[in-house]
Amino acid sequence: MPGLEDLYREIILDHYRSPRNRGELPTPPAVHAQGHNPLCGDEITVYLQIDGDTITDVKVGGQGCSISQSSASMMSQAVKGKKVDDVKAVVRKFKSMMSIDDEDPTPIPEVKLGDLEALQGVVKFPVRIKCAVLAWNTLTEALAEAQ
Amino acid sequence: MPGLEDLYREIILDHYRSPRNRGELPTPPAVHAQGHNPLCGDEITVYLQIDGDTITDVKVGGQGCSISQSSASMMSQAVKGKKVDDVKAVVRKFKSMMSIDDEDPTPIPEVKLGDLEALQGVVKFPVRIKCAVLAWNTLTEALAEAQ
Amino acid sequence: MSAAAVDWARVKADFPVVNGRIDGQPIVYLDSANTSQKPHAVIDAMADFMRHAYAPINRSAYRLAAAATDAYEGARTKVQKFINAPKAHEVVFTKNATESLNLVAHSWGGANLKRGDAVVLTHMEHHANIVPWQMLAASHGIELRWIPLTADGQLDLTNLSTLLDGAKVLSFTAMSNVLGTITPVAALCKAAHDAGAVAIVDACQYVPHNVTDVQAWGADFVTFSSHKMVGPSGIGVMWGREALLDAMPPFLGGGNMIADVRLDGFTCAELPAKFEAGTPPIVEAVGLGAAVEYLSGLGMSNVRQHEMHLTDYALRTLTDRYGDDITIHGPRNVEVRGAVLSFAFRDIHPHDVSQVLDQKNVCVRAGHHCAKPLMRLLGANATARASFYIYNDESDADALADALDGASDIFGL
Amino acid sequence: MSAAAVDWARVKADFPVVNGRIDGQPIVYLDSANTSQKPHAVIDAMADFMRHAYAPINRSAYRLAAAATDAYEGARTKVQKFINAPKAHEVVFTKNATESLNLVAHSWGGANLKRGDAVVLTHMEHHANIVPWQMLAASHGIELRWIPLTADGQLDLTNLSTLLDGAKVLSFTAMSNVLGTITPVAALCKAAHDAGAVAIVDACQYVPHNVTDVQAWGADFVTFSSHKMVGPSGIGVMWGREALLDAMPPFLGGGNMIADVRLDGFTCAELPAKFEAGTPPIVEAVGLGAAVEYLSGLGMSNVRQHEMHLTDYALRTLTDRYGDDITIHGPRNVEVRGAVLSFAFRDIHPHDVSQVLDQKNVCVRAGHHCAKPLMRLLGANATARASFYIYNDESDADALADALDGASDIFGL
Ligand SMILES: Cc1ncc(COP(=O)(O)O)c(C=O)c1O
Ligand SMILES: Cc1ncc(COP(=O)(O)O)c(C=O)c1O
Repeated sequence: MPGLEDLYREIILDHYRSPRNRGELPTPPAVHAQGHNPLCGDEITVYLQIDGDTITDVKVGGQGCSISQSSASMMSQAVKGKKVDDVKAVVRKFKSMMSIDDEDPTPIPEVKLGDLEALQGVVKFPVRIKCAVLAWNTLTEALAEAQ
Repeated sequence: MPGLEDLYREIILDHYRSPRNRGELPTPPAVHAQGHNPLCGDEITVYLQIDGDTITDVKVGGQGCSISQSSASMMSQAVKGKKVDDVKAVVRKFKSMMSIDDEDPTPIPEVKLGDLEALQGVVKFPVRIKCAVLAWNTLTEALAEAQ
Repeated sequence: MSAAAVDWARVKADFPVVNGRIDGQPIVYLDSANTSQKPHAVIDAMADFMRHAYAPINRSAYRLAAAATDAYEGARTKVQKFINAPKAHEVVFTKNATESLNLVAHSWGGANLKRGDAVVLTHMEHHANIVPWQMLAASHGIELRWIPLTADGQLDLTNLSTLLDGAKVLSFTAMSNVLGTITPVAALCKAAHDAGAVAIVDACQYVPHNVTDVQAWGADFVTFSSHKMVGPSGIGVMWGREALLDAMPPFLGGGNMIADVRLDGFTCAELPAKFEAGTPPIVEAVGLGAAVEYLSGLGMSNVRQHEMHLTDYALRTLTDRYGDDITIHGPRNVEVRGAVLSFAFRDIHPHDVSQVLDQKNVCVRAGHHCAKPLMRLLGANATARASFYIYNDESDADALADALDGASDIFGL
Repeated sequence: MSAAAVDWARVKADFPVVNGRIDGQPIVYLDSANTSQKPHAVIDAMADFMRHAYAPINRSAYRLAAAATDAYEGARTKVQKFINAPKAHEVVFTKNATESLNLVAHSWGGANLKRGDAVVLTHMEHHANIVPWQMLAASHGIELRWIPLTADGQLDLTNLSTLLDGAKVLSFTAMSNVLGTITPVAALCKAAHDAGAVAIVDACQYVPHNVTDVQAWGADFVTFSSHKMVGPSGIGVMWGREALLDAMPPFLGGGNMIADVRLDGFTCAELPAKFEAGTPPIVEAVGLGAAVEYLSGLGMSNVRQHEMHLTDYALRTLTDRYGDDITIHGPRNVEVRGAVLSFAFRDIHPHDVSQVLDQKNVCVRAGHHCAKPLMRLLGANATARASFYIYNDESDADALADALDGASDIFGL
């Protein structure tokens, strides 16, 4: 079994202890979506303020384990101020790093994940993949909400 | 395994080939009850004409295997013209021969079973006990009907 | 690979019960339409799982539990591939085919049928595909219509379009457990859809014996049981099209099938959890997975060929030997029948026939086979039924024919 | 015989998984409230049955089938004796406790409850004893009332008579799967009856760990699962009083549960067949029978003593070592609690706690334990839960305490 240091990288623990973009946004004008991890009871709410084709603000609510919370925190940083299409590319790239296939036949976009790469170690702990991906699935639902 | 000759005694086959008291009785004045053996699909209907405390007539309908049919035929002979109380004693005695317990704490009555003793071999074939007892349970239900 | 390339003697050797003895005589197991025997591969898979890997699934996060979850979900994927279902999460594990059919009738039917709606069944259905609809008829006031049979025990489709006119459901068996009749499943599904009805296939007697392709059938729901396909008891399958399953209310309520529960109500989990309330048959899923692998290893078209050959051999052997003394129900053409032979022998009651056969350890079922409406049509309240499977061979058909002789001696007919 | 007379090391030796290793380290299995491990006696009983005696039950008449039927019905009698039920045919085999509770809610509740009728539950119920009633609330318009909890996680019975006033059902757990709380079952059954309500006991966490006497309880229905009592998955039990069961409509429709089926309707079989539609969990019943024999061999009062001792030891070990850094939910008094310890550890999320423990092969569940309403009361959306059973000993509690230390290192708290 891989060591826990693969999972609990310092940057992950940092986002867990000091989560970025916590809170809510008024809906409307913002959209939001809620996600559950039935396995461990984690709950995440993602709020998006979308203006034109840009996510101008993002907030994250809910509670959960270090992996789901830090992933949500990093996700919020990665999408804030980004174009919706670019965000969708990040989602695909992140999920492919988590070794989750999607049904899109086009190649996985070549985007930089930055800090998010710290979550790569999660792949060695398959049960935690769901934790890492929860915020991202909820983000995808919130984007669908906006359409 | 015991041989089939223990099961298929000549007298049983005789009752099977020439069943006694086949038919129906008009209800009312007669009472009747129907029994199923869910295992093999056997069906038996017992009609009783009871006058005062005596079973003055009995008829048997339905279809089934040699054991259920011959048992019904012998049963009809054993109860016709008998007092209801005496018939109840025969039922208890017959069921005890079939090694079926009842909840009555009084001792099993000492009554002669006559031809019915030919069915004793059925006990060695536990699956067939239900066949042998079907007519008797149906008789008991018909008696209950009459009360 | 063709059926001839399969070493059927080795297959038989894999099944301990059919190699067993009672009173020193070999067992001739001819009751597989009732329930099938299990190969060592299935028995060992279950025992090994309980010895080395047993753990809760879908609930705990430690490695032992994660591996058990993978084993359970792996079984689902194996079943999906085996029946060529589009998606694994369309495959729902139930306790048996009966629960599967009740689930469909109760959840889909309860939500979509209303007073006066018609459900079309056939005269050759098993009680499992009759009683749930009768319960719905009583609670929802739906009307039941019945496809009749031809003289040789096939579906009489002459008036199919009239029967389907305005119907909401066509639910029918892919193969009769009494007559052996294989029904034209794809054509019936198409007819149902043309009439705007949903097509439900009771494939309990089909999946164990044939290549199954739910997409080629064009079915909406397909149900079957593990225990008839060399898998364990205690687990069944309900496959349904995702869109239908998504729109259906749940069936049983409890753990695993929820996304959230509050004092004032609950929300449902995604597929397949939505329909799998409570702790599922974990060990049994592992066993079913092993069963599916075992059957896939033989090749289902080889299984079918083997059984066609055996059916033909048994039909010939029995009629050659007993002529008019034996009446075998169902179609003579093995292209449209499986290896199930229900028969009447002279005037001897089936229960007595089975007794005489049991004396020679020939195991057949005598009774109504959970198809009483069909039995009434056949004019019998019981038949004897011999059914063959992958571990049977011509010698079993011969043993059956030989043992039948004993019945004449006793009943002197 | 007392608990001291049982050789608990030998008991542990009977359970292969708890003697197994992952990555060379021993497995510390502390998730038995989720599902229990199986002893060789159960695994072998199932495998042997499939190897030598597998056959259909209740349907065929040959000896192999008759013996299988006896094995299946023998398991029923063993269960009857184990819970001191008056009659064997009051014991119904289901697929799990969840189906048992759905059966009672749907069949008894569906037939006897009408709009406005009240059903009383408690705040510590498992989803299996909540969702079926919520489904009935939606379909029948019944009202749900809830018995609240005291600060230490026991039932707060102060307003019981008000809650029961006019209620038709009291359905409650005999032991909480989160708090370990053992409820006063007999007193609650009496209170229910005094109020004219039916008493339903979810004994899923009780039967595996205590002497169960349904008659001493005075219960009307009692439900539990085999897989939590060293038996196989795929089978559960619903016991009910004969008069109630006789008067109830059936639940699932199909084979075995009918006396007759005609095109225009069906009639039900007698108990217990009436509630056992389709091919039942045959092999699983044999396994459950072996499980009941295994537990009876230990003596359930010895099991209870062993677990009280272990619970006390674990509570002391954890609080002595971690003081305020650990919050263990539920009553401190082991007279009213079973061997289930749900806890919060420092500020570390339970999922992370379980991850750290898993690193040392200590298997605990982290999550909502299928009791979300209770979790909301506890103010947590998850807890870690360690649960002990007959194959655990003090060293397992020590291993848990030791492994928890690792969490501090990582999260630096
Ligand atoms: C208290 C309680 N009730 C009911 C259940 C449901 O049991 P099962 O999942 O075996 O149906 C459980 C176990 O999960 C439980 O702990
Ligand atoms: C055609 C058919 N449908 C349904 C069933 C019901 O299957 P099970 O008893 O496994 O629920 C059977 C088997 O008994 C069957 O032969």
